[in-house]
Amino acid sequence: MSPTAAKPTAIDAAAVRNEMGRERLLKMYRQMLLIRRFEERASQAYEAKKIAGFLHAYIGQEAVQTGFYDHLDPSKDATVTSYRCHALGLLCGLDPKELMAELFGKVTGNVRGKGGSMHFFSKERNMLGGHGIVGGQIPVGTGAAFSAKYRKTGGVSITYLGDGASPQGTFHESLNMASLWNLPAIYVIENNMYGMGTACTRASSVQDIAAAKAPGYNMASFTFDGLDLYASWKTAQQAIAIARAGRPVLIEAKTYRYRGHSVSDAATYRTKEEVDRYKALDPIERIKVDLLAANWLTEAGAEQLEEQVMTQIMEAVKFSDESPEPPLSELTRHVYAE
Amino acid sequence: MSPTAAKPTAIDAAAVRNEMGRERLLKMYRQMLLIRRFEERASQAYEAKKIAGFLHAYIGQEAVQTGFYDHLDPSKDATVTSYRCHALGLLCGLDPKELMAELFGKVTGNVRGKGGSMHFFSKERNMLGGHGIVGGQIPVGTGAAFSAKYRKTGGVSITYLGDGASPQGTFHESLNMASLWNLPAIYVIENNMYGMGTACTRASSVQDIAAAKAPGYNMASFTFDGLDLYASWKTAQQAIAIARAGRPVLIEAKTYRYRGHSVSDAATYRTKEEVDRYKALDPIERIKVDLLAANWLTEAGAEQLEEQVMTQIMEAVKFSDESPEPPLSELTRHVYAE
Amino acid sequence: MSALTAPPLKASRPINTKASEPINGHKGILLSDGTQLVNMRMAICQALYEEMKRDPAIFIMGEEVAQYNGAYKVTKGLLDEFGAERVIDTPITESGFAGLAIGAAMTGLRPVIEFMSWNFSFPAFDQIISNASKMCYMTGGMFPIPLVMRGPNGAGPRVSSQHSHAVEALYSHFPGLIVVSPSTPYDAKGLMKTALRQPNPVCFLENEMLYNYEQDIPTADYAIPFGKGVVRREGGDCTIVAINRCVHWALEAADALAKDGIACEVIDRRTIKPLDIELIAESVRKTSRCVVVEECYKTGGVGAEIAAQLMERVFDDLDAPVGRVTTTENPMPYAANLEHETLPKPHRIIAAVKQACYR
Amino acid sequence: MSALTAPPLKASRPINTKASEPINGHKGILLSDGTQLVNMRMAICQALYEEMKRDPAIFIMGEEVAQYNGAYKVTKGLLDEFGAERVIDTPITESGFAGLAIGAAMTGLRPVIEFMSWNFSFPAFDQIISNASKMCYMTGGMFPIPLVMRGPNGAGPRVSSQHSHAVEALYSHFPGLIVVSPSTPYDAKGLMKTALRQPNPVCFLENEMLYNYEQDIPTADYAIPFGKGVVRREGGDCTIVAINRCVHWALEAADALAKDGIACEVIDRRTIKPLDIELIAESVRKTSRCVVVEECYKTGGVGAEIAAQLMERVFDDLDAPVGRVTTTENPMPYAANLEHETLPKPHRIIAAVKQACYR
Ligand SMILES: Cc1ncc(C[n+]2csc(CCOP(=O)(O)OP(=O)(O)O)c2C)c(N)n1
Ligand SMILES: Cc1ncc(C[n+]2csc(CCOP(=O)(O)OP(=O)(O)O)c2C)c(N)n1
Ligand SMILES: [Mg+2]
Ligand SMILES: [Mg+2]
Repeated sequence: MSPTAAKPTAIDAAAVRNEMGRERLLKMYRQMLLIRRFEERASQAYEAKKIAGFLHAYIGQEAVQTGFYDHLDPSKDATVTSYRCHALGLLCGLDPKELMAELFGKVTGNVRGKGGSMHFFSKERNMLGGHGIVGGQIPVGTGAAFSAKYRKTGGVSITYLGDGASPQGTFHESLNMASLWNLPAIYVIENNMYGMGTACTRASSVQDIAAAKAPGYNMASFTFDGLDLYASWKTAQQAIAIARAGRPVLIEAKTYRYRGHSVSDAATYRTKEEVDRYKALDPIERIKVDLLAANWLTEAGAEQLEEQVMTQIMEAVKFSDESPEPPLSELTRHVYAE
Repeated sequence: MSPTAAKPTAIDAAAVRNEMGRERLLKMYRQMLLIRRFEERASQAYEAKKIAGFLHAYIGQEAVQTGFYDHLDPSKDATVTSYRCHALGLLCGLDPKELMAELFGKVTGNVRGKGGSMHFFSKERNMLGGHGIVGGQIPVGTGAAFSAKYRKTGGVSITYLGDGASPQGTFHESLNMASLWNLPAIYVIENNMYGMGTACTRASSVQDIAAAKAPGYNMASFTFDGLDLYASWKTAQQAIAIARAGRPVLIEAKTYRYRGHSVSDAATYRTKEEVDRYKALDPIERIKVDLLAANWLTEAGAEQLEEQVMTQIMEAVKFSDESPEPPLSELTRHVYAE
Repeated sequence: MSALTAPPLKASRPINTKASEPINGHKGILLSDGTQLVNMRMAICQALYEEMKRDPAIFIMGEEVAQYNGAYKVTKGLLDEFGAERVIDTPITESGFAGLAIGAAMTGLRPVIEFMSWNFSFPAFDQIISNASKMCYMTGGMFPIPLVMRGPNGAGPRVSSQHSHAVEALYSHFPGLIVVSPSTPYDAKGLMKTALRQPNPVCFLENEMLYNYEQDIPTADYAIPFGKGVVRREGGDCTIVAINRCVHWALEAADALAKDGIACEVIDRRTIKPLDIELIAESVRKTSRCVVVEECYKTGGVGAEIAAQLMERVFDDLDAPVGRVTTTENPMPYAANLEHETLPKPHRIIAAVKQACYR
Repeated sequence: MSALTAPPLKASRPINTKASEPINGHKGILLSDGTQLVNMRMAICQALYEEMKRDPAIFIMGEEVAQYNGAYKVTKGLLDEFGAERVIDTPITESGFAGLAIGAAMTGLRPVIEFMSWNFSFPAFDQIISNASKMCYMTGGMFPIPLVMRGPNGAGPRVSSQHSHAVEALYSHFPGLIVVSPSTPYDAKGLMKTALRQPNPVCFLENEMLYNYEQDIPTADYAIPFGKGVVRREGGDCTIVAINRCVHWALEAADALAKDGIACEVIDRRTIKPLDIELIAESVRKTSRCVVVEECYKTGGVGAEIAAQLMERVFDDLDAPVGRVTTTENPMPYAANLEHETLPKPHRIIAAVKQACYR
C-alpha cells in the first residue's frame, strides 16, 4: 500500500466546529464526559466488588463513537460494537441507571442483569450489542445493513471493531458481502494500537488497516485521528453520505485507550511515556479547551456540566445499589422467546 | 484496485520453452495428459457406477498445477488443495493405480478406500490433501509453511484454492499470519470463473482477486493465464524464489474448467459459446502443437505417448476392479492413530 | 383429508417425472379430496413459498439457492417468484451469512438460511452458538432470533468423512436452539410452517436421501407443533424411537421383526429439541423396551439423552437397557461396504431390538 | 512419594506469593522427599516446559501466550526459555491458527495451541472437527494429528453468556478426539505429559477457577494414562462421578452428606473421552446409585452418556435413576445469584444424591 493512502483525512477544526454549531458540540462534549465519568465510577465500583467479571473501559476513545453518533437517527440507523460497549449504550440514549444497574447485576439492568458489562443492547434504538466474541459482531452489523436495504428504511448500520478484530475471518466475509450487495454498511476499526497485550504491529500484516484493505473489497475508506472529535464527526458525515447512497465504507480511527484492556490488565506492555503522550491529547480536554476558547462555554458552565453529569451518575449508582437482584425465576426465562 | 494491477505477467513463450528444455516440457506434457485421461476414464467409471459420491474433474485446469509442480522438491515442499485433487495426486507421483482404486473404494486405494475422490494424500510427498470443506485447506497449507520455516528445511508450501474459496474467513486469517511471520507460503487461487453455479462476479467483490487483495496483506502477487503452461511455469519459478527467500506470495491463475462442477452438475449456468471459447485454448493441445512445431515431438511420438498413458490408466482401472473392498475390520481402524 | 391428521406414509401414485408436471418447486400435483402429491423437496419449497407470500419479512439466503435453484433443488422456482431481493445467492462464507441473518433477525426480518449441507454449518458454529442461541437470553428477552437454518443433514450417498456428519446431537445440546428433523413431506411442510411463525432459531435438518420421498398431503394450510412426536406403527413388544431417514429404516426393521413375532412400536420424534419424552415414555410403559435409532454418533448422542430421561421417568418399567443404533464411532468412510456398516440400517436395528427383547 | 501414586489433594503448605519464589512458570517450590509444591498453572507449565526440552518439535501458539505470559499466566516464562520461534503470539484468528497447527502436525511438528477460553474454539470449530478429528481416519492412518488444544473451560467468574461455555460434551461427541480435564495439579501435569507423547488430537480442558489450586506433586517424571479415572473418596451409598472443578464441589457435597449418614464414593473421571466406564460401573455395582456432576448442559451431556452406558452394563444393579447435576439449561447469566444457581454446586449435588438415595 502506498504510505499516503492512510494519511488521515485533513480536517479544518474551526470550520467543522462552525458547521456543528454550539448546541451540537456542547451535547457531544457532555456525552463524552458522561461516558468518561460513567466508566471511572464503574471502575471504582468494580474495586468495591459491586461489579464483577470483565469491565472494558472506553476511556480515551470517546471521540470516535461520539462523533459518529451525532449523525445517526436511531429509529432507522443501527449500531453494534464489541464488549467495549458502555459508550455506545450511553450514546444511543439509554439511561445510565439501567446501564449501571446492569453492571451491578440487578434485574433493573439494561438486559435484566443477564449480560453484564459486555452486553448492552437497545431494541428501540437499534443498538445490537455489546458482543463478547472478537469479530462476532461484524456479520451482525452487516445484517442490520442488509435489513435496512431490504426494508428500504434509508438507514445505515455502523459496526465498530478493534484493530485486533480485523484479522478475524468474519471481517473479511462481511466486507465482501457488503460490497457485493451494495449494503449501507459502515465498518469502523477503532485502532487503539493493541488487542489486549498484543501491539497491532504484531497482529496485523498492515498497519493502516482500512487504507490497505479497502481496495481488496472495492470499497471506499477513510482514516482519521480518533482522538479528535472534529475529525471523527467530519469523517462520519462523509462516510454516512456514501452509505446512505448505497455503498459500504471502511474506516479506521487511530485512537488509544488510557486504561488496560480490562480492569484486570496492568498493561505493562506499554511504556508510561507512550500513555502520557496520548493522554496529552485527551479528546475531552481538547474539546473543553476549544469550547472555552470559543466562548461557547464558561468555566462556571463547565463546572456545572461536570456536576450535572456526576449527579446523573451518582443517581445511577444509588439506583443500582438499591435495585434487587433478579428473582430466581429469571434463571430459565428468555432462553426461548416468550 | 488499478486496472493494470492484474495484467497477467507477460510471458515470452519461446524463451520459457527454451529455459524449460525438451525433457521437462515433455514430462509436463505427459503429466497433463495423464491427468486428463485419468479423469476422463474416471468419469466413465462413474457412469458405470464403479465410482460414487462426488467426482470433481480438473479438466481444463491442468496447466496450473503442472507448471508449478515442476519446480517443487516433494521431500521438503508441501502442497495442499481442495476436493479437486486428482491432478495434485498424480503430479506428486502417486501411482494411478492407487488413486483409481481409491475412487473405486478399494482397500488398495490411496487412503485405503476411506476418502474417495476428494481426499488424496501423500505423507511421503508432503501432499496434504484433498479437502472437502471450501477454504478448510488454507490454514493447513499455512501450517506446512510454518513447519518448513520452523524446521529450517528450506521448503515452501503451495496452497491451491478456488475463486469461490477466497471469500472464506480462513483465506484472510491465513494470509495475515503468513505475511506477519514471513512464511514461505504460496497461495494459488485457481480462478475458473465459477464456484459451483455461482460466477465469480456474483461471489467476490473484486475480480482480480490476487492483485486487489495482496496489498491488504503486504504481500507480493502475480496473475497469470492459467491455460498457458509457460505462464504457469514461469510464474511459479518467480513466486517460489520469493517464498524460498522467506516471504509469502498470492497468485491468481485465470483458468477454466471444461466440465461441470462435479459429475452431477449439468453446468447450465454457462453458455456453450463460453465453454467453446475456452476449449479452443486447451492447455494440453497448445503444448502438443508447440512440441510438434519445435520438433521436440513427432506425431508418432505423440501417439505413443497417448498409448503409454492409456495403458497406464487401463492398468489402473483393471487393478482397481480386481482389488478387494476394505475388510470390515477397517471400519474402526484409524479413528485414532495406531 | 383433514389437514391435521397425518396422511399415510406412501404416496397414492408416483410423481411422473416424464410428464410436464413440475417435479420441483412449490407446486404439488393436485389430487382429489383436497390432497396433493408432493415429494420432500416440494413440500419444503411449498412451505417456504406460502409463508413468503404471507410474510414479506421472510427471505432466503445461501449458496446456490437462487439461480441454481438450490444444490438439491429445494428452493426451485422461488427466485422467479420472489426476485433477487428475497432469494439470495451468497459467497461461500457460512459464518458471514449466518451472522448476517442474525443481524437481520434482530432488525425485523425473518431469515431462512440454507447450509448446502449441515457439515458446512461448522464454519458458522460460533455465530450459531455464541449469537443465535444465546442472544434472546443475554438480552433479557429483548432480541429474539426468528431464524430458520436448514439443509440436508447426515450421510449423502458415498460422500465420505467431511460431508456426512449428522448434527442432531450437536445442536440439541444448546439451550436456545430448536432442532427438528422431518421424515415425511407432510411433516416437513407442517414443521417448516411452524418454524416460520415462531420467534426462535430453528435448526431444520433435512436429508438428501429423502428429497425424492413422495406422499399425498393436504392442500389446506396446516402446521405441526414442535415437541410432538408421532406413532408410526403400533406394537407391544419394543419401542423404536427414530428420526428422519431412520424412521424408514426402523419401519423396515419392524416389518422384518414382525415376521419373527416381535411387534415394534415405531415413534417418529420429529422434533429433537424440545423432545417429546412423554410420548416415548408412554410407549415404553407399555413395551418395557426401547431402542433409539439415529444418524449421529453414539457417544453423547440423542439416544443417550433419551436413555437417561427414560431412566428418570419409567425406571421401573424398563425390562432391558435402552438400545442405541447410531452411526458407528468413526468418520464416514467412502467404501460402499464400510458406509453400509457405518449407518444405522435395518440389519443393525433388528439386532438391537432382538437384544433388547433378549432374543 | 512415588511418582505414580496420586498425592493428597491438599498442598502441605500454601505457596507464599510474597516471597521471591516464582509463583508461576515451570519452577515448583522444592519440598523434601522428592516432592514440590505447585499450583495448577505451574503444573501445566512444567509439563509443557519439560516436554519442550525433550522434544524440539513441540511449539506453543495462541493469543497472548508469549509476551503476556498467557492471559491466565499458564505459559509464564516459556517465551524466555524457548524463544519466539517456539512460543508464539497469534493474531485473533482461532480458525487460522488451529488450522495452521493441523498443517504443522501433518508435517512433523507437535503443536500446542491455547484457546484463551474454550468459548473461542467455536470460530475454529470446523478445523477441529472437519480436519483434526477426521484426518487420521480419512487418510487411512497416513496423517495422525498430534495436536494439543488447551485452555480454560467452563464458567469463569461472572463473565456471562458468551464466555462461560463448558465444552466437554460437545467435543467428546466426535470420534477422533481425546478429551481430558484434570481436577488437580498432579493430574494436569501427568495428563499433559501423556498428551504430548501420543499421536492424537487432544482437547485439554482446564478451569480458570482452579489455576491457583495447590498441591504437592513429585519432582520425578510421571505420566497419567488417558481413560483412567480415580476414586477420590470411598463410600458405599452413592457414587458421584465428577470432573474438573466439579470434583471439588462433589467432595464438598460428600463431606456434608457424610454428616447426614450418606457415604458417597467420589470418582474423578479425569478423561472424558475415552471414558473409564469400568471404574464407574464397578463403583455402582457396590453403591447401586449414581449421580453425575459436570459443567456442561444436561441435554446430551456426558452425564446422559454415562447413564446410558451404566444402563447397558449394570442395569440390574441400579436402584435409582442416574442423577445428573449440570449447568442448568440456560446461557450463563451475569447476576451473581443466577450464576450461583446455574452451576452444579454442592447444594444441588446434595439434593441430587439425596434423591438418588430416596431420602
Ligand atoms: C474469538 C475471541 N478470541 C479471543 C477473545 C479474547 N479477547 C477479548 S478482547 C481481545 C482483544 C481484542 O482487541 P481489539 O479487537 O483490538 O479490541 P480492543 O479491546 O482494543 O477494543 C481478546 C483477544 C475473545 N473475546 N474472542
Ligand atoms: C464450507 C463449504 N461450503 C460449501 C461447500 C459446497 N461446495 C463445494 S465446492 C463449492 C464451490 C467452490 O468453488 P471454488 O472455490 O471456486 O472451487 P472450484 O470448484 O471452482 O474448483 C461449494 C459451494 C463446501 N464443500 N464447503
Ligand atoms: Mg485494540
Ligand atoms: Mg471456481
